[in-house]
Amino acid sequence: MSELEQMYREVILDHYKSPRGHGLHEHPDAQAEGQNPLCGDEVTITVKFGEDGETIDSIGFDGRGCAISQAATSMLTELVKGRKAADVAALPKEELLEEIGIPLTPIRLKCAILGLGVLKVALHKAKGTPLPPEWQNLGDDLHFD
Amino acid sequence: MSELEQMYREVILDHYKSPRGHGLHEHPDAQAEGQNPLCGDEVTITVKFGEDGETIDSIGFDGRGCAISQAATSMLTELVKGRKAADVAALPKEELLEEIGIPLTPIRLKCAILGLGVLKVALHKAKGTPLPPEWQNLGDDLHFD
Amino acid sequence: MTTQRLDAQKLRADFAVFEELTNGRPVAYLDSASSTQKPRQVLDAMREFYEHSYANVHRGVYTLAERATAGYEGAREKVRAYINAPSNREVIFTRGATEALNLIAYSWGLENLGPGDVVVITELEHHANFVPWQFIAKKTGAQFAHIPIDDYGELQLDALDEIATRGNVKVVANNLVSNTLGTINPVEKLAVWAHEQGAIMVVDAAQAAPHRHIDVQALGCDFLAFSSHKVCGPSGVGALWGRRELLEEMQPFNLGGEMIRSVALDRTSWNELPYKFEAGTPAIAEAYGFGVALDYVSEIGLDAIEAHEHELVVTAMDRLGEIPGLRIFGPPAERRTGIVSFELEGVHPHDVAQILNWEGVAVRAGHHCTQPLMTRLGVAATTRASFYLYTIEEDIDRLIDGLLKVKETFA
Amino acid sequence: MTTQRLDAQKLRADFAVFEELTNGRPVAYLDSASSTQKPRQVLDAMREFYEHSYANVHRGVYTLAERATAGYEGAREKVRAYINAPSNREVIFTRGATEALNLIAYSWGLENLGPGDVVVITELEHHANFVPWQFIAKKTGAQFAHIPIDDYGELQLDALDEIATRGNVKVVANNLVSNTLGTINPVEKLAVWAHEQGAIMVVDAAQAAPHRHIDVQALGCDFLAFSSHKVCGPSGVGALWGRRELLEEMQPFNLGGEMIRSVALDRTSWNELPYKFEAGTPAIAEAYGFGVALDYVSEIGLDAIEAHEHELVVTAMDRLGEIPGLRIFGPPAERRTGIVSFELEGVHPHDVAQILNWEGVAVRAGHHCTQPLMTRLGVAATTRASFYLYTIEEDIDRLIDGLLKVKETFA
Ligand SMILES: Cc1ncc(COP(=O)(O)O)c(C=O)c1O
Ligand SMILES: Cc1ncc(COP(=O)(O)O)c(C=O)c1O
Repeated sequence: MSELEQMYREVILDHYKSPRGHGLHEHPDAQAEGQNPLCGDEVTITVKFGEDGETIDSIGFDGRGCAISQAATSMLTELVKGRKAADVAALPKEELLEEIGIPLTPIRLKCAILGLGVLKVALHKAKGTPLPPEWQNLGDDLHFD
Repeated sequence: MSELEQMYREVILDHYKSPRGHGLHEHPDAQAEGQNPLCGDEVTITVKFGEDGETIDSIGFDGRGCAISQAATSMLTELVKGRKAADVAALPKEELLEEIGIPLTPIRLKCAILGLGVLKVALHKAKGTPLPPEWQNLGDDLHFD
Repeated sequence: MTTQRLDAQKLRADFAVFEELTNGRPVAYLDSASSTQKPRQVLDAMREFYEHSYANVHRGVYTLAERATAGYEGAREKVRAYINAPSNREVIFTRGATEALNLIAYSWGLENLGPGDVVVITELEHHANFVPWQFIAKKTGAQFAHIPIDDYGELQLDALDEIATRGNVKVVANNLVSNTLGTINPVEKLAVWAHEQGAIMVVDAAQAAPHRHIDVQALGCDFLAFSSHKVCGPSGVGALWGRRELLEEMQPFNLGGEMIRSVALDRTSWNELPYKFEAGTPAIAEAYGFGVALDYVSEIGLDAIEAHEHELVVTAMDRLGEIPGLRIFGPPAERRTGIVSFELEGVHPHDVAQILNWEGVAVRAGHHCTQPLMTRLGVAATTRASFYLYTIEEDIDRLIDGLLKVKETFA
Repeated sequence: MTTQRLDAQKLRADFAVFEELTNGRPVAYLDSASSTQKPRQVLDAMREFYEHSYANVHRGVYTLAERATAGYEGAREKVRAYINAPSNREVIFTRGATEALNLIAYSWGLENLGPGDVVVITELEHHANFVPWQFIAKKTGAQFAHIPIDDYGELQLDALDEIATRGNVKVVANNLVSNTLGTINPVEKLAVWAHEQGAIMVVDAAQAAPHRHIDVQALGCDFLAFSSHKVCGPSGVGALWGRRELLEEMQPFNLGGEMIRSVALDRTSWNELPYKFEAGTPAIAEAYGFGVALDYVSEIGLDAIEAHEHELVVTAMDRLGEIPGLRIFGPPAERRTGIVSFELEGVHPHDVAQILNWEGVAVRAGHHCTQPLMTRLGVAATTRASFYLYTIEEDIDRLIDGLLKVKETFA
């Protein structure tokens, strides 16, 4: 087994098989969903804030898709819990990618950061935090009618 | 001066500078016009039939364009005078090209046979002679409204 | 029709991509349904063309322009012959199958469809033959109906009677071969039915033309589209064939240079076929290369290609079927081309493809631009292996070994 | 900005076409405004790409697909940089300038134009920026107005006030450089005026981008289109740049794979920019080659190219002006690029071009897809000589000698 496969197994599959933060809140303070049109990965995220209305007290997700997208979202929930909405809105994707640890090609990168994008959209909708253009279309429906 | 240039000068330019059959009939029995969209060459042809209503008694043309298109139409008028409409409708373009004599590339070929096409359209409209598909659009206006 | 066998191992020498070794092995390229590799013959010819016959087409009277025009128009004749079209005036160069299908949908559809009309597609269309019709149907108020498939991915033609009751069926659009399942569809039957309804029959042959003999007259269709890049030719070009009477009546799609007879401030008239539909500078050298590619596959022989792929797909389906937890979608090998889509229980296709890539095996994972079919199959995506004239049995061995590794990793 | 001089003689070594000799001489290729020749650098890179980085883009997770995607998206970034666009999401690959302009006319025009609106083009537009607008204006009931030119072929901007009284000006479309006259048009001014009217400014840069620095932000326009084949790149590809807010609001043009977010039988949603506008398999290797071509000309330097062409056009105009009976159309050399259109009294341009070809001189004869301009000039066609980075003074000598032969023949 190559080193890559080893890492894949240990890091990604652990989160994939036992996702942290799995399950959605019934009455969330913030919520969004998104998908990666390239592969059909889907992620929905719900957030509850603490008493200050700013700190992420609890975060849950549901989704389906490849191990990378689901594992990365699981890692994300660990990464952001206890942080302030504004900080998470500004969180560079590199921080998440470092957690994931394995090298990702541009195409699989989209899987990896899907959850992060969905979370940024949720915070933007609930708190008006800034949303960089690259996330703006997530979950939009650009219909022709 | 190359051989080609020599021929060009002698055959084409003679007809170009002193076109036979130049001028249109006022009350023609058959008439059509056409153009070559590639270069803007234009030819109008009018025909008067003899007493049998079939034989080309007199043929005139007017046009503007390159030496080849105008000279070839001039040659054409000599070629078809006294022939029957049905025969001219079936006249292979090779017969005209032989008259012209110089080798023509596909693009200039279109110039050379413009007059022939217009004549075939004129006969078709007046006499219902068959019109091969390659001539069918000559002079049509395919408008978008 | 000679059915000589094809020597894939020998043909591979034409494809430089197989010279590159990773861990001592060339890529096991199993994604030809998505796009094919290019033989030297095509690349050499295009290079030569670019170096000694290149200029803009149609317009120039000088030697380079004549050569370019002869090369470009020669390719048109090759396409005509390849699909046995009656006339090369009916052959239009487009960017590919997608643009060809859009051309029909816009130019024919916008003028001829309205409320009360029905556009019929199938549940296993590629988005290229689905979304344009869905869009134009909405724009014109026509209904959008689909022919459902059975559990083998085959069209349920008994649905046609009911569909005919919904209104005036004006368009029937179907792919001759499904890019996801490999299903060979009964286009001839559909064409007969379409014509009984007074409808046009549109055939998406993107996935068929590279692999089987195509005869537009035998199919009895009205339009047929395919792409160069799936038949060993360059990207950026493809062809639409249409029946002359229909093309003559249609409005052009793109507008600009070359498709014009005359332009004035107040009125414009169109050039003759096929130029009316080829606005602007076309993909000149690419059309030329497309023609060379058609020569290349024709010389190998489409019967030989079909037989070779059939052998491969039989082997692949047998061996895949032995892997526990692996489910193959679509019809039995006899009723499909060299395409196999499958799912591996508990592993997302993207993860399958990623791990296979580490083994040098290139397969495609995703919805293959057939989301309605995915919905019907109840999956978000599949893993797909597809074959062509350069595929060898060893590629399948490596696919199977790779899948066993995937299972091991996810165990 | 280094204005080093350009050594055309040296650069010619990059172009194989000049190795072919007829009667001891290479072609005097004076039709670069129609299409340019291709340097080895571009052809080599494309070959390498086809051999070792080719697969369909975006969709695959395997190595070849990654390389192909990186090459294709890398080219998008090169186009962005070349025209100084704010974001590469605003860069859409098309077949060429013509398709880019059609995309705007259809996608923006069909939705945003109606009776009472005015579409403004100019009397010296190429058909590609004329006919689509004429067509869409008719379809939507909008008025179609044109800015007239003066006897030098320069836009008469004092006509704008009157045009503004005709209705709501919604579109102003103009080429930055005229392909027939070489006129450099005041696009910045038109953009300001267009925006005052609440209109969008569409720039056809097909004839400008290969020869001058382009900065979409400095031009202040909303859309800009150009073609690869006129800038040393392959045929079959080009680019549209558009302002993000506009592109976001627009409907797609072609529909099919890759431009889709999700498809269901009853509804479909679009992918994000730029993919929303790139339906189907794009011209993958050609886009890559386009990027390499932009590198090639950028490395030579657009200032050097502009200076070189200016020298040539000054020489050409001086020498042509000495031929009796020869009339040059358009502005003085200072206000044009390396393009000269002329007529030779009593000789049709096709005959001029034919005889020049016998001397190995390649010029273009015709209406250059600018029939309204021909009408304005009172001619059916002109002869046009146009220059590029590989044009040398000797080419002009040969043009002049050839024209003297033409005169002699027709004397
Ligand atoms: C069945 C089918 N139709 C249409 C297409 C679209 O072809 P292209 O992307 O070359 O336009 C494809 C290929 O992706 C296909 O497989
Ligand atoms: C000014 C101008 N606009 C548009 C075009 C059309 O470009 P293409 O034919 O590459 O689409 C051309 C070239 O022919 C041109 O010169």
